[in-house]
Amino acid sequence: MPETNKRATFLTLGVLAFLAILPPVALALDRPYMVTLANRMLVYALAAVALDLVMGYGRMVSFGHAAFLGLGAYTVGILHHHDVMMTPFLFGWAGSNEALLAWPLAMLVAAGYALLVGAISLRTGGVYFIMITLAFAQMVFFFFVSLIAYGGRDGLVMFSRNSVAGTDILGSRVVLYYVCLGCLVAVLAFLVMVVRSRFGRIIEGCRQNEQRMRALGYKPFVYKLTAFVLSGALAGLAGALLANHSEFVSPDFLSWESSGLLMVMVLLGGLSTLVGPIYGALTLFALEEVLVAYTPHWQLVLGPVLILAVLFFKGGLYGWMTGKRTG
Amino acid sequence: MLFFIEQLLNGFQLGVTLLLMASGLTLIFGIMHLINLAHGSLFMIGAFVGATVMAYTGSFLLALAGGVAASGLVGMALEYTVLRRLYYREHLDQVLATFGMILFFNELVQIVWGRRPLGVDTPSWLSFTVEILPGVAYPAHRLAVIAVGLLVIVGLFFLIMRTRVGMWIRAGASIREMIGALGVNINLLYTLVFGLGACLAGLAGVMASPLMSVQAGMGENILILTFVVIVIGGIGSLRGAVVGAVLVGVADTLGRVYFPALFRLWADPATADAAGASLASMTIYLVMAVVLAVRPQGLFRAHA
Amino acid sequence: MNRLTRSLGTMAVTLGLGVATATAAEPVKIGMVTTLSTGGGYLGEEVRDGFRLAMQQEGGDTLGGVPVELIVEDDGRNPGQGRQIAQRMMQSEGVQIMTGSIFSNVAMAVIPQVVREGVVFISPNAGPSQLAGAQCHENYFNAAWQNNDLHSAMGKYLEDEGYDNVYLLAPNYPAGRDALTGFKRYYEGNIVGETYTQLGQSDFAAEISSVREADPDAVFFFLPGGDGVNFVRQFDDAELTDRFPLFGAAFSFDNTLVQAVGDAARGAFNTSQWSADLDNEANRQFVAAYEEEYGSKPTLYAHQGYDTARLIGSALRAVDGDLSDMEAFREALRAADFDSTRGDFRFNTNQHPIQDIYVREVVEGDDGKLTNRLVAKVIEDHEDAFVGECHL
Amino acid sequence: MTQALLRAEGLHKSYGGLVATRHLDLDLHAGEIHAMIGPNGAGKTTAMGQLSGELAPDAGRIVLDGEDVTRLSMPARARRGIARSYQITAVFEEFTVRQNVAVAVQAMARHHFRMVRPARRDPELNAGAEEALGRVGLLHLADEVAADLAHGQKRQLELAMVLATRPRVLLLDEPMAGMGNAEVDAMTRLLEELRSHYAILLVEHDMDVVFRVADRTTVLVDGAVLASGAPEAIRSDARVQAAYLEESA
Repeated sequence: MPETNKRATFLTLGVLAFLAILPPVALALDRPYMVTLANRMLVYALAAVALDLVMGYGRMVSFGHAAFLGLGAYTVGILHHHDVMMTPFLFGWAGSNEALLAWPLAMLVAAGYALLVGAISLRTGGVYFIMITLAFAQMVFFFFVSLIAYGGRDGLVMFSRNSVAGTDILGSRVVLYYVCLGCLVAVLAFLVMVVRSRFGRIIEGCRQNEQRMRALGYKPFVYKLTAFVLSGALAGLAGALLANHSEFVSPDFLSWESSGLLMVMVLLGGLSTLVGPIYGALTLFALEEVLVAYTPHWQLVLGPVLILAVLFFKGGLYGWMTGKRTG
Repeated sequence: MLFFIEQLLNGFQLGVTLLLMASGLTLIFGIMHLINLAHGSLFMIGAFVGATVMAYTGSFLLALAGGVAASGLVGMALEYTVLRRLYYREHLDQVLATFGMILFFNELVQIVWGRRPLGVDTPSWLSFTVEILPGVAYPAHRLAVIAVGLLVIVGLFFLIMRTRVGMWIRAGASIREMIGALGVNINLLYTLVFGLGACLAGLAGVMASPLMSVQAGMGENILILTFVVIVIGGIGSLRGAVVGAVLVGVADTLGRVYFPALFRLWADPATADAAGASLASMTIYLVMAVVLAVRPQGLFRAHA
Repeated sequence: MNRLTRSLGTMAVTLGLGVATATAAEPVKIGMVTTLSTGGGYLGEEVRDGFRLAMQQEGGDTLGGVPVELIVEDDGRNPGQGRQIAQRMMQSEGVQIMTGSIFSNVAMAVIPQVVREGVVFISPNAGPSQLAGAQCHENYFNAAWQNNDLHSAMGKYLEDEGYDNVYLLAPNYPAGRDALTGFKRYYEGNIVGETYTQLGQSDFAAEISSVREADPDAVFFFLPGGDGVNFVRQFDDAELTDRFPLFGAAFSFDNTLVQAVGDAARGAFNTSQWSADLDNEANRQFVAAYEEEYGSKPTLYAHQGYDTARLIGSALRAVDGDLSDMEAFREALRAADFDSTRGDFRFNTNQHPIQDIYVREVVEGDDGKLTNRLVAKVIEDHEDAFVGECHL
Repeated sequence: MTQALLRAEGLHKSYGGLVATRHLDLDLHAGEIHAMIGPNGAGKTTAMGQLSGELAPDAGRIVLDGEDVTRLSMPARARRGIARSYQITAVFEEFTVRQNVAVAVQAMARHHFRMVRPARRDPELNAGAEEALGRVGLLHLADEVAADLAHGQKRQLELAMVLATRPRVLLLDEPMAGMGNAEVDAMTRLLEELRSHYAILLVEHDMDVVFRVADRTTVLVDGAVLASGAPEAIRSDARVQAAYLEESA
């Protein structure tokens, strides 16, 4: 179990402080695009942190987490669409553009789907789990491609961001940024508590020796499913934020590449660290920005970096900086 | 009815391509316990090299040889440099490392061959149709794909079930130490098995190339379908791969034809076709879900 | 062009508005969000090459005598990616003029957002119906056609030629649906089958079987990018080309596709607003210059890129490279004061072209390669079907 | 004697053609140590697995304190008081010794979905863990990571985990495998202490230990009971000697 030490605390607060002062600095330097870019990064970091709960602590290697992200985003997008078009959505309800309603719904939808996928895929393990989560994510991908009414393959353009309690404060890039940062901090704090709690200990126990847990009287399926659903719901929240950030929702959000990149963020940052994925997301986005300046073929570099990281850099960035190795 | 038979053949032809992919992937998993996402990249490399050889020589047979050899060599090089270090690692590590390979190869082929898809001509000596049943003319090339695929699979079964190498392979799957004690070089054996799987992927790539755009990222679509095939069939089982591939190929093709027709009973063509086509792409996943709900480990056990 | 006058003008504007329009002294930035990868990548490349040719003919980095900087990025035929790039161009580079859109799905995600932010967008290819009609915008111009146009013309041609049973095939995305709607505008015969494929699809076995089953007089298809190559080849493999002649808009038989498809395309008729052998002065010099620069015959995409650049150049010249008054710039664009390579060209009230549409045939050229030859004019001064819905 | 706490009737389990347990009858009383011995492959571990619920028998039934538990899963049986240890050490290697036992305590303490309060400072879990560690004599190593323990210590830790679930029946699969003499001695003494509180089924290869602690001994050969009774009687049983001689021959 991760024991907090001074360096870890410093690294956690450090990255959060960096993210907190980023918008004023970027605007002072006349680099508004930095805020947009960092905001995207925040959203993906949130999803990656959620993924770390199942992948890092429970060793449930979900290759389909982008599906939760996409479901969250589509929930917000579709409710917005009906609200703007003033067309009935369900039972005469004409959707909503209210964040306080749409975001929890986004989490609920993602959680519901996670329950379904988890119930099937958690009956197996290991490599089956990887392929099944991937396949089901692909199924949701095709589901949204088929929804011509909501843009199909081309995605759904939003005409504005969500309102919050009737106000349009999210219209400001900076406000949206801090809302996303707030969500990230809250989720991070919550998950840190979760992994240290009784529930978290069960999840870790299941990872280390599921058979032993059963002999002690636990039903691993129930706890793993709960963790999976929790993680899915939080990824759904990230999706709701992503929809607001992009003002656009597309099946690409739930493509298999997107799922893969979330896994990469977790690994690069540090598996089973929760803070690590934030570093991972930061690194990946920064790497892309820097490399793209030199070559459009930046993934030619990313690929080998990834292979080397897997082979020789097991603890990820965070593990390396804290001097701790995990897994 | 004739229309149905023709579509059934189309389904078999997709199934055979999937089978060539799935047999290699499932062999590698069954023996080395490696999940290899880069298998799709090997498919792509086969297709690209095949298309290039074809463009320079005009010979489809040379293209086949070139594509298969290139995939095999790249596969063995990957095995030797990276993958053999991952056999005893977690699946998570294997997934991420081979995901890195996908990113690398997709960019590499774009640099080497450009960003436009290459077109491959059907070899002229296969550009005719065969009247398989009165009234059903079917392109010879597609029949050839089915025939070659079936031949290769039969050969593979023979290799594994009837030969000495096959015995080592089967033994290697269960007891690594013992096979080492028999004086067989296990590292070499693994490299060769991986090379064999890579060659099958390359073969699938070259044979499918006249039927699809040869472009970066072409391997991943087929890879995910292949995953569905082996999840349905049972990971590590060749027999399962055969059943799964036929099931997925036929379900996908028939779904693509009949779902839109079904939907047209209620909706306009554009909506019906989109909903139908996408439901068709969803069908195979639904089939997978049903199979897993009944048999969580797939239809067949490994090495059955 | 008098450099001094321009500097004086710039100074006057700067002083007068009190806004430091530093951009006026720097080159005008033009953002080109286009499709360079995927099967449709050659469309973007040819649009870009045509656009660059216009710049080179002025000596390199100017259009209409005004220094410009062209920033080209690949949207990968992906709406989300296109949006991100457009956002970066606007926020990071301060781009005020954008162009490049090839595929309508990307256009629908990019253009409404961009024009809302006050950027002028001139589409060199994509012309989705919504943007010509209800969602038209003063900042959006189309220098090519509205999506339906060329298909409508083919519908008229098949109607005139007396084909009574036609099978329709198009991908399921905005331009694909526009295409079939467009075809039906003037066509009144039987439609014996209508199939929507997935964009980027490569194996058409199932569709081809359906065509055979339906037994039409003619097949009208719209499969842009790489899709069309595969379709025509597989159609030919199935030995159906002689039984069911293929018709399409120019996109289905542009020179690049025709080379790739080979003999299967020989003799196919297609509709276009332009052809390399169209006889006017602007076109003759364009075709010659393009062949000289790139070593191949231009396609209609290159012509569209070239005309787009010349249109922007004419407007930049009119406002002297000063974009502080966007209304003046828009007014100059509306005037369309340039010699189009397609001959007569003017903007309708929805800022889409009014132009002639021709039918072409795929024949063997002087160099032995397949190419398109002008056959006849199908519609004169064609206006798109959506202009009435536009509030402009 | 009183009624058996755990009773197995006609347990039958086969894999393909291979019969692992052959209509096996077995009973276990509170306050006794019942040793199960037999040559390798006799079906001892398979019998254990069926009693604990890991393996489903093809036929037969298992009764715990009057309740038929044959169809219950392993977790359900564990919660009714059947605890088992494994022949191959199965502790949570990444947890500390204290955490290992705390997980076991928690299994019976419930509140599994408590997600906020840190488990590390949970007095209920820690008190229970320390008590169990005290009984097996591992308290001084409570903060070590389990992976760092010596083999014998891990076996002690496993026993502590088993005890921490407050079971009624202990199924111990070779708890002394791989231990040194001194450790075997300590474990043996511990078993004798535990005898009065539990019903213990002990699979053990070390005959000296068996004859020292067992109240009753059952000999399995080829999945069936060859002989059952007091250790002395078993020792002198000709069939048993024959079976063991056969193995060593």
